[in-house]
Amino acid sequence: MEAKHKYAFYLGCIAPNRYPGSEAAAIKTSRKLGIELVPLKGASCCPAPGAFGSIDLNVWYAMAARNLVLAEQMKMDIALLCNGCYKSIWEVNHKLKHHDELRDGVNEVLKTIDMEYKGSINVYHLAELMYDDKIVGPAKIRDSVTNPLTGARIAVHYGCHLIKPRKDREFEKTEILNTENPTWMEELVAALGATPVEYRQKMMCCGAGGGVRGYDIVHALDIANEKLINLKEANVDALTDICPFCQLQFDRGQIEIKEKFGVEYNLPVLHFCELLGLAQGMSPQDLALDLHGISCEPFLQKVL
Amino acid sequence: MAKTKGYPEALETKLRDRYMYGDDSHPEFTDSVEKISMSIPHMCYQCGTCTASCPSAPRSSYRIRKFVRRVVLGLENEALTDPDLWLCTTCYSCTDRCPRDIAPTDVIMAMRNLAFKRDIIPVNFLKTVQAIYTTGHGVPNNDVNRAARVKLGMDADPPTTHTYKEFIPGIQKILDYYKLKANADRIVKEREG
Amino acid sequence: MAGHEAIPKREEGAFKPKIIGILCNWCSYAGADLAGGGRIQYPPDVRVVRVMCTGRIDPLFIMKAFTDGADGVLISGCHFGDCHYLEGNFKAAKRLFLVKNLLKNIGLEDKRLRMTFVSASEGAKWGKVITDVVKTVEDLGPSPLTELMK
Amino acid sequence: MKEVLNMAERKTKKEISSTKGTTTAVKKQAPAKLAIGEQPAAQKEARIGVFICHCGTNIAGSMDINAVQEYAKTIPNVGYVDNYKYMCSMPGQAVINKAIHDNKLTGVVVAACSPRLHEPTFRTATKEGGLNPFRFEMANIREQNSWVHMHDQEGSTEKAKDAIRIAVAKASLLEDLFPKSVPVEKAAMVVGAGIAGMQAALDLANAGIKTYLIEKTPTIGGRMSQLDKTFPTLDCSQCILTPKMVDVGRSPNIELMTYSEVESVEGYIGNFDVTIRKKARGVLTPAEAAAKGIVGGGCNGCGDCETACPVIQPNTFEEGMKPRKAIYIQHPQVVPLLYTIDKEACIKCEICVKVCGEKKAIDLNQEDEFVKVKVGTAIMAVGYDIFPIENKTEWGYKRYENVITSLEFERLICASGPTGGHMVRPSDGVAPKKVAFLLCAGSRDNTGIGKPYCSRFCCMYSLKHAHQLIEKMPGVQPYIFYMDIRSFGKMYEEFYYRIQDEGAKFIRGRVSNILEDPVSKNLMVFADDTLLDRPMKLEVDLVVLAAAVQPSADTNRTRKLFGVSCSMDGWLLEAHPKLNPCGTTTAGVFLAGACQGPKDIPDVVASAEGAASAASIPIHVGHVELEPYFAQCIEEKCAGCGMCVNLCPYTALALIEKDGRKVMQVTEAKCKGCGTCGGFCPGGAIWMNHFATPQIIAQIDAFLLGGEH
Repeated sequence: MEAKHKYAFYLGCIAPNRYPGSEAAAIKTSRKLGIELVPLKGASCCPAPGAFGSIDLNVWYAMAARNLVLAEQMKMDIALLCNGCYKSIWEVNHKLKHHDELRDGVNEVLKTIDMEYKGSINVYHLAELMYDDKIVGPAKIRDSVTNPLTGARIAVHYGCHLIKPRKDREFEKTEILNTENPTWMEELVAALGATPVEYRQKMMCCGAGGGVRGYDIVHALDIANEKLINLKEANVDALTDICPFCQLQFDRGQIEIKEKFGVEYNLPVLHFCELLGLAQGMSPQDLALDLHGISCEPFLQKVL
Repeated sequence: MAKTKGYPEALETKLRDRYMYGDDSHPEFTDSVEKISMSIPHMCYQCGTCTASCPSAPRSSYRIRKFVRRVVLGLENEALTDPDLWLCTTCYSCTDRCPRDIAPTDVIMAMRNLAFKRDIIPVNFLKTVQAIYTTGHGVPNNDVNRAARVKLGMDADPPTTHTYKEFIPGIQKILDYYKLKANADRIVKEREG
Repeated sequence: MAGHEAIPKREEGAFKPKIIGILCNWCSYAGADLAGGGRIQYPPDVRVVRVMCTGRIDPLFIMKAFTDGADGVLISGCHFGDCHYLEGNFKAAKRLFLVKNLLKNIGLEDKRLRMTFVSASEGAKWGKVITDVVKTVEDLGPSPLTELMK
Repeated sequence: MKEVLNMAERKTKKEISSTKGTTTAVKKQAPAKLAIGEQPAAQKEARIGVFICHCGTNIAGSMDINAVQEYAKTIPNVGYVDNYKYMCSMPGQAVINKAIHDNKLTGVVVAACSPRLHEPTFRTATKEGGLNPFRFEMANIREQNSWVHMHDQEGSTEKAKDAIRIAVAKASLLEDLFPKSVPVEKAAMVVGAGIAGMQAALDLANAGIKTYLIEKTPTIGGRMSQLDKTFPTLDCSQCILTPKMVDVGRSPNIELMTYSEVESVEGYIGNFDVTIRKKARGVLTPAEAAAKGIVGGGCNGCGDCETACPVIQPNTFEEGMKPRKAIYIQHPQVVPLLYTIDKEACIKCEICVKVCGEKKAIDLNQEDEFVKVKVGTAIMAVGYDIFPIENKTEWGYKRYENVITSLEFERLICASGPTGGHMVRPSDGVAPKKVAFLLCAGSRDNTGIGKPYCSRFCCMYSLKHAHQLIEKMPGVQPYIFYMDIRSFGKMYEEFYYRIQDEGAKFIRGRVSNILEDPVSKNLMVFADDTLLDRPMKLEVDLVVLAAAVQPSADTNRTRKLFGVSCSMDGWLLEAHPKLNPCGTTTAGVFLAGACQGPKDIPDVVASAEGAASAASIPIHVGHVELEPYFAQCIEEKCAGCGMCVNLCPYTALALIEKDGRKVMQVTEAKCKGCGTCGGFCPGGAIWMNHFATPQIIAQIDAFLLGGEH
């Protein structure tokens, strides 16, 4: 089918450079659902909100604005697949639209590279587009499923920066504004034929953000470990996320946790786009699941 | 400022003057934090909702409530030199729940910005800057990944600054505008020689 | 804190707008009193005439003020549905549309005439309204009519 | 003859106000004098006395009084100027009195605080000086000047000069007015029959005043009847309330209308015409039955119908924790003891009609009826509701079974409640061992979701709840999560001491969120013990939310009927927060109890008695003086177009035939003086007493054309 909706596809760093499967999945699955993702050429790191926000917010604004301008030049709204990128790209876009002073400051800098931020586009997370029945919606996803993930117990990690802080977020679907006990991702998981599973402290952070993973790895891992304990208790077959950085923390993190704390979980961690890919019949090879730190095999056996 | 007692060093530390003095407080610190954070920490009534929401608090001495308190009182040194400042994972749970509608997370970020102005910053943050300066990416591509991308039928490098390197000078211009790379290099050198 | 810090002084010889405020007794005049109780600071350029209800305001009053050389006119009453006399403010608002058109026709910026709704409990809002009205008129400069009258 | 004369006088005044007239005259730079020659005698030698008040340093502190005084002397028509430290003091008023006599003043201007505060004071002073009290005008140089321009001496001084000039211009044109005295209906109305309304009604009744008590639910008693015990005395709420309820039911002076609502209000102080909707309860009182010729019939509360009724509903009085039938009474002590049919729930099976038998008390087809009553004064006592605390999602109310509100706790611990007073938790009916109380749940919340204010009685009832647990169930551990304990009332701090001594644990920290254990349904409470400076994760069996309170659902509709304003958070607005807490801006309408803001029972009763006494004064005096701000028709200018007639919200205007043509006529008693007609009349034929067009035009001219140039 031909695409009804076109977006400039902002990749960020970790998806293309660590989990290319999720990038491939995002593009293929979206097309099946009537979304065309056009490459945003020359995009850079969003930049990492934790690192750059901590050093100098002005740099953060300017760097994110540059990525926004690239999309403005394409006259296309941005779609992305990472919570961290969402914080940078969406939030800076939002701030610059509402604070003239900030915008002028940023354009001052952009002038030096012949760019100007106009505030002419919007930014969306793929997950929110997937849930919005005006664009895709669970029903349409269910119809696109050729290989239902029947019997698989899947828990959701929402992450932080897509939905928090609630007070300055704006979503078509108000369900997404529920930051204490959201269930919209579970609806999407159910649409794939899998069984969504609740677990303690579902909304807790993965621990990687704010530069903590780099600053104090064991501290960051201890947070992830607490979540893994709760996930194990709920005995799930896989954890799904909508943020490659969270995915890195849980996937590669399990290896580091094994080294540092001597505990093992072997819990497969997949980006929702990867799950969607499987459900739409993509093979593990199409998704480069072999790049994952934790083998997805036991889970794959369940669902393939 | 705390008075020194002129004791031998060991005693001087043990019996250190722990009073808070009026001149420990710097109102301009409160102001600059409010300006950078675009939030209102001076409205804090110390209910502790933030700390109770914080994933870092139960596993460290990091207390966001105390940091906000330091902003209220303008205790600049105490706030900026405390290594806990860097333990916030920016999960925004505190911001979501604060009954006074303060954004404690953004308050922390503002304090980190001010700390950096005093060269107080963990090197890992600066390494990201250096990576982006050269590649445009905080987490750049590598050969294993390139191979995998090719296997997936994609280009070895994504259509970002990795493929379109002509955009990198622009990025460097922006970073240089704020002297970020220079400062990063200098500080990293000082720390690691 | 907002509203309580001192208002920056105008530099010598700067344009001092002449603005007249016609307030209803029950909501806006009470709100203005409340601003006083709360020591909300705002610019001193508005002179107040009190009427029982904005419904009392005859378009003639407004036109008279402008022909007398007012740089701005502020009409302030109760929020809709809160009028002490049920709907006087609503009727006043309807008249104001006509007056605004009239002003446009005689080549006077209709922004010089403003109607606001400030309740008896909105002292802080009153401070904001006045500050904003004064700023608007300052930006517009002296009323063109004052020249004509000379 | 005289009438004709001052009509002529008005005519000239009207001409004065014509733009041309003024602008030419203005060259003389004295708006008040501009009509020399054609001006009526009264105004010709207007001599106005100006009296400037220092109000201590409140005014004098921010402006140059002497400069203002010197300027005032130069204002046209000013015959005398003086200033005094406190103009409102007796010596201050004496100054005015003396000056009027010595200088043959025709009018008085006092530049001081707001007329809304001291106009009555100075009108009296003017009167004592021998002038008509309405020849007084006030210049507000405090609330709207010295207090709001504290750092701008020059600005405030200039503004004060203008304010006085404007006031003098009006004072010069003021004329004698005579308040209209109207009789006051010897009856009062109280809306809402909670403890506030009941107390107010009883006081009025005992003062010999016929009182209509209107209650929208089927029984009186309100929130207080839902409570188990009351702090700090711990007496049983029902035990102290029911006697009052019975008194209300018995009082010959109280006409009780339950299951009724105010439909419309017309008129003014002394003469309110109120229409009340008596909602069809589907059940006849003995009186109603008798009226229908049913001998010995009507509901006697036997309850046979309830037993027979097949429809089951949640009992709202029990916060839905107990079932009731479609035909019901809320609890055994209801007053009046009269069953009511829930129209939504009833399936019209008519079983109740059969079991009721000869009493013929049930009429399933009964319809709402409307009753008109006339009262002199009215009291609003419409009470409060609980804030929908599920909106604060972090505490999981309605998501977690064992998170309840304090009101639900009251019912659960109450011997007459759904569990017969056995404190058990909803999920499994087991008695809790550890209970967490969350204070400021939705109060002191600036997020826009909760309420910014303190709900004032949560601290104390939560202490009481802790006590009740400890007393009833030895071994239970209450944890009280607080930010501040506000125990400011009589014997309250002592009560706090007692509960702490009894073993309640106080944790100074606000609960950030609650998680439920999916299996045990126990609750993980997360908070920061700010005093210990450690985050805590406490597992409890039950959580009680001291939910914020908000104005009751019906408040906004009712207040608009009575023309009462509300503050930004919706609570009804008093005339003055300190000096007139029971009054409102509508003369003759008063506030009692929590509808004005959160109040505990002692405060509610005190305010109710205050309101009752305030409401009884006009009734006992027998008449009230209405400010004479009526509209009048200048007949020779009236074209009889009748535009004004429809504009008047009070139907005070009418067209009448006079000497062969139509002219408008005002019914003064109906006119409230808003001036909407005067603001509209195309012919300028309507004269608004005290706010006449020439007077207002003079004020405008005085500001813009008078003064220093």
